[in-house]
Amino acid sequence: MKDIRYIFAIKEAMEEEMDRDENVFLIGEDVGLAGGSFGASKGLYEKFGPDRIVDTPISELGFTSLAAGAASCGLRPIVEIMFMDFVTCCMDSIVNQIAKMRYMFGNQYTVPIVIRMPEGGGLNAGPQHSQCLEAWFAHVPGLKVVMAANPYDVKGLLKSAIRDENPVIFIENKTLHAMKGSIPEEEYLIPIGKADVKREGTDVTVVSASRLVNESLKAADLLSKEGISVEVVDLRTIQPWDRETVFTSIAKTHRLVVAHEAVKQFGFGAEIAAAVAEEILDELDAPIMRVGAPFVPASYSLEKYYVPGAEDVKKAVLATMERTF
Amino acid sequence: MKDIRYIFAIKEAMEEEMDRDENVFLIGEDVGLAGGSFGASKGLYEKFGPDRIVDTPISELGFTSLAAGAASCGLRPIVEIMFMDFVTCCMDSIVNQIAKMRYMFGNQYTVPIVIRMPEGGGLNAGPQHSQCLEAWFAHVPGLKVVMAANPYDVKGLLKSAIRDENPVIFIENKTLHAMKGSIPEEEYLIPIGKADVKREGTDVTVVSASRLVNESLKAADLLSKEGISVEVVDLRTIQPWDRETVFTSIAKTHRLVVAHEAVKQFGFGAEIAAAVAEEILDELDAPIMRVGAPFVPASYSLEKYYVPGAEDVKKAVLATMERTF
Amino acid sequence: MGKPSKEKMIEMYRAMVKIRKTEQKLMEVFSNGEILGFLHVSIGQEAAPVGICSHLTEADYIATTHRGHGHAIAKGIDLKMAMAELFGKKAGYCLGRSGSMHLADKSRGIMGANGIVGAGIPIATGAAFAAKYKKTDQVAVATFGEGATGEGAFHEALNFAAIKKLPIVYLCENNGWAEFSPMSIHAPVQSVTKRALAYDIPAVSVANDVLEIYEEAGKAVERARKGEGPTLIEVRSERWYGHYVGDAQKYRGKENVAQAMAKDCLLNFEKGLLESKVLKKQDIEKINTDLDAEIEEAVRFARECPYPEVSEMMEGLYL
Amino acid sequence: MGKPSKEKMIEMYRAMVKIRKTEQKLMEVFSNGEILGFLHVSIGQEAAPVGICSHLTEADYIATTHRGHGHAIAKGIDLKMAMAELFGKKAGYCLGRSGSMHLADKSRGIMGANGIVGAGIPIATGAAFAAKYKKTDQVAVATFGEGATGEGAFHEALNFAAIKKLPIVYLCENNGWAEFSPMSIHAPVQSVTKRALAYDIPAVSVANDVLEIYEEAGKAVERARKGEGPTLIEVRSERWYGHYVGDAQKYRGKENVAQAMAKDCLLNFEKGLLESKVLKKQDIEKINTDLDAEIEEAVRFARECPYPEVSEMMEGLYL
Ligand SMILES: Cc1ncc(C[n+]2csc(CCOP(=O)(O)OP(=O)(O)O)c2C)c(N)n1
Ligand SMILES: Cc1ncc(C[n+]2csc(CCOP(=O)(O)OP(=O)(O)O)c2C)c(N)n1
Ligand SMILES: [Mg+2]
Ligand SMILES: [Mg+2]
Repeated sequence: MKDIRYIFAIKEAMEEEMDRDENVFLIGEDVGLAGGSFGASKGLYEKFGPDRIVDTPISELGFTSLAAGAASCGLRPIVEIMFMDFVTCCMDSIVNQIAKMRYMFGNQYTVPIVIRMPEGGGLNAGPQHSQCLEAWFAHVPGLKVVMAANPYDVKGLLKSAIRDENPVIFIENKTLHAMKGSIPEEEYLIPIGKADVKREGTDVTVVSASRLVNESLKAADLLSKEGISVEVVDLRTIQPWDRETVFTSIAKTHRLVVAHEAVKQFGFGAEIAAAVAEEILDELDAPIMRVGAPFVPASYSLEKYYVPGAEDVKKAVLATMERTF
Repeated sequence: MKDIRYIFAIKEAMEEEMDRDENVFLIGEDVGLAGGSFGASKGLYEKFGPDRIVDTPISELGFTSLAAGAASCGLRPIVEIMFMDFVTCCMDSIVNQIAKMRYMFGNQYTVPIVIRMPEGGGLNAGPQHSQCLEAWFAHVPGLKVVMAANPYDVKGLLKSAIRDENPVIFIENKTLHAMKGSIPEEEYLIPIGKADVKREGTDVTVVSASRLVNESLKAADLLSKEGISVEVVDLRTIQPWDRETVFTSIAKTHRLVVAHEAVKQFGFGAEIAAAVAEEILDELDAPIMRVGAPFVPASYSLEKYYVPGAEDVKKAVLATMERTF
Repeated sequence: MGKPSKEKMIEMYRAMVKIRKTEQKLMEVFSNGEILGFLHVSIGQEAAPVGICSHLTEADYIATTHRGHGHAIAKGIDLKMAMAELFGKKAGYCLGRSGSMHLADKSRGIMGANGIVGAGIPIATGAAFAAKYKKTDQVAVATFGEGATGEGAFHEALNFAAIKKLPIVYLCENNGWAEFSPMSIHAPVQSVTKRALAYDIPAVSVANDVLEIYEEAGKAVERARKGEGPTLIEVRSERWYGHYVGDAQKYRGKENVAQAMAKDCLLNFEKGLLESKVLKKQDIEKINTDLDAEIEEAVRFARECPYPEVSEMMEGLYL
Repeated sequence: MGKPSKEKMIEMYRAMVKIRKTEQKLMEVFSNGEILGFLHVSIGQEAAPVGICSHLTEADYIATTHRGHGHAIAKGIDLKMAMAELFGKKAGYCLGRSGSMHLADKSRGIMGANGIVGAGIPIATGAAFAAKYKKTDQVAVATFGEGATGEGAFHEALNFAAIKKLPIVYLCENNGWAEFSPMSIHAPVQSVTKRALAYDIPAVSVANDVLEIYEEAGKAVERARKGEGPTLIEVRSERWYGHYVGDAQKYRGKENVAQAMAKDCLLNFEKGLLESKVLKKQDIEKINTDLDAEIEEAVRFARECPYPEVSEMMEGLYL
């Protein structure tokens, strides 16, 4: 085992996959010479050169669709969108092209492409640099949507995403980039589509992803002192999400909180809650509480009050404990 | 009263508002000389001329952001996006600019802009011309999202949208364009943010919007013959949606189906279901069933099996009647 | 490069007739309601796809548009499978899922028509990127109309291709109309070649003449293969019919249509071939009747094939 | 148009010093942690905003970028309220919600900095559209860097403005760098003026010299006011510091930075003013100390103001 930061785990995943398969390449703004705006590709340009670590003009639509074309001709692009907010510049590419190319062309083409992007707050970067938009992609048939909560997960999931034959929206979180964690020296993969029970518990299930997993774990610690046993399920993949693990957990705890950093309304928590209310409602002993950001744009100077955290999860869990029906 | 088609009701709404306020103008591809791809602006170019009925190059991002700039300088643009699928070309404009301009600039600017777009199937136009993406916009703070189910509603809602000081995503439905309905001769407005109980009933509440409202009404007819009394609530506005009307109805029927044409997973039905499961779960006597399109791109030759309809609503209602818990 | 060989010219003529006749047939069956959705024909514009595809191998790539039957045929698409797709049948290229706006044939480098204006341009650019990456000598072609040059996708793709000197030819068929509006609504310039100046991409404008197009396309494809980078070719094409079948072109003067039809690239080519004795009247008749038979056979096949099962609609989303 | 009057020149000098000194102060307080988020300074580039804004009235519009303090100051933004915004305080222009990347002052036509590269270009074009629509004689200015010209937004906006002959000036400050990469990564052309050829928009490239910029901007603004349409001006600006404060510019040679600093538009202007006796040493000192005081006062104000209440975060989303 070794200690490694999240951002470096991303780099390792890309590097190993590029070593393994010469068709894998990285493309994006300042990913090359500069090593990436957040440093995810530091050193890769020196190792793989400009043909495989491709700096682009500022043109998210252009280079994402270019990657789509390259993918359908046998390459395996990793696209870096600098901030998730900028993905608004290439939604046609992702939604009308990449997501549909395989199905729409009668399975002739496969489009093995990973589109990486960091979401969320943490930099006080304000309304146009802090959004969490994973729910959009989860609503689009053809895309897989992956979110990693720690260095171990990000490496194993990213390697799987690069090997996946389908397009994967791979969502990082800016506050996690500096997070340290322990990973094996040897190669490992984490399967896409499988949730991970990050902490076992018996009273309430908290379903979450990305940074909020860690916040939920903190909340679980706090709550354990109050005698409440929280099970924390990390979805890891939002689309397709792992119903079995989630439902099994709820069948045990009979209480559910869903927590994410995105705006609460119409976030991915809604789908989890709705699926539960549709398929296993009778398992519930209390209302399903959701945690998410308030319904306003991300704030610059009040960011720490805007972004949901452990306290919010704790409150939601307590609410499910109180409000039995 | 007079009989009028949905598409013509749209035209009347625009015309009346343009008569009333010289700052209102229409902009989009082929809205002028050609009268709009679906004919919504037929005759308006002749009446108002090229300064107020503005044909654009094929450049959704360019003209939508242009409208944003014009709106913040005192005009009131109506933007036509020819098919909702093409809104993927201007998401930055809508999400990072228009939705946030007011809040982000400390309430200095108001951005009274209506962005009209028809969604859904009905033309067998295939995967890139049939999508329903309203859930995306409902997830973005700062936008209102309106969907109209018939000629009466579309006129009254569109007029309100044009007068609204906030940006409104105004979603039409292609199959409704030819629908006939009765509207008053005199002017009327329908408030944004208010749901409409389209049919009263006591056994099950069906919450819906746009075309699926009409399908739900058909289903209610069918079900009444089987002795099941369905209340059909037309949301009319998806964001902000009318919790009061929805919750009141559920408090009466204790059963809920949510129906939309969009892909079921992560659609707006998820939010309604989740809010109910969060706030009034104890009112429910049965699981919440959702109706939506299957999780694949829209089909060309199997469109009629892809797009949800009255039969699907009926099945969902029956499921809530069977599965009491 | 120069003029094509006699055999090549006959092949080209055959391809142009095939496009013309196929689309005439499509208009017919569309009116029957046998084809659904939108149908955009390219009758009058056959010269451009044939002019360019005559220089391409099956390994080369082409990304086309909503008005893409011509390119697909010129690039060698199987007519039966294409027809089946248009009829929405399971035997179609896209399993009947997508129809006219999405014809694609991976085995022949046909990367797909596209329902989104301009969207194919960066995708084809990606194919060129892949060819360069893999150091093959493949070339990619992006086709599009003059209207598409208003989209940011056009700009972003050409910028990138020029910077990287990618092996691609940008083929703009400027038919003067984008849907229901003339070019003056869409661009402040008269010729699309002006757009290329922003990227230092060499550009040329040619008439709706298959031999002229063949010549310029030859140079452009050669430049691309040699690694000298992209070229933009504007073909001054002529759209005879409406934007889609069913569009009565009320916005367009009768003379404008008549002028377009007068510049019949197929008839002109045929005349030239007769004059230069490359073909005789009988050869032409034979080609025409053979094609009629082939097209009839494709329609028969498409008609008789089954629709996909509803259960099949749910298959194949992910690999 | 020609040279500005003596008074105008003094005003321009004052504005340039104000931008320089304000941003120097910002760098300082940013290092203290008093300003959060990203801070992009334009030190070395003061000539362009001052050169153009000298021709604008409060009624004219300007949309700026992430590197937009200079334009806001040149357009007359209130320094206290701007500083309060940068400090994230309730008294700021955006109620402390948005910070440096979103400075806006409606009362002075400052339509907002923008965190999305290129996004301000069509928005400013919309302001020009509104001016034309309302038949006022207002002019709009869009500022952006050379990197932004890679975005489709640039292309779509210029295309539209050219077609409609909108009253707008496109001011590109080409500082040679977009984030951490040189222009060769971003464009196949050396000068942004080439981009304008695609739209038949007149374009000119000027050095980082406020008087030269003043002259060309004057012509462009006049053209716009007269209804003759858009102009593109490329200023060959120089970025002294990193992309944002904290960027050590490791990717950039020391000589490149030294060269940039040598082309100090402020110092050069100052020298010229001294030589031509428009200003004396004492005048300059006075201007500098006055501005120091004004800036200190703004910082003091910003420091002392309260943050917004958390409850206020939920207010004002809709009107
Ligand atoms: C992004 C997008 N915007 C608008 C449309 C609707 N549309 C389909 S074809 C077309 C006109 C295209 O004109 P041009 O590029 O000249 O091609 P042509 O039809 O003349 O072959 C338009 C506007 C679309 N399909 N996609
Ligand atoms: C759509 C989008 N893509 C990328 C970025 C990240 N980004 C911020 S500034 C910048 C470089 C801009 O370069 P240029 O336009 O030359 O302006 P300069 O910073 O030199 O003033 C980039 C890539 C962004 N903010 N928005
Ligand atoms: Mg055209
Ligand atoms: Mg720059």
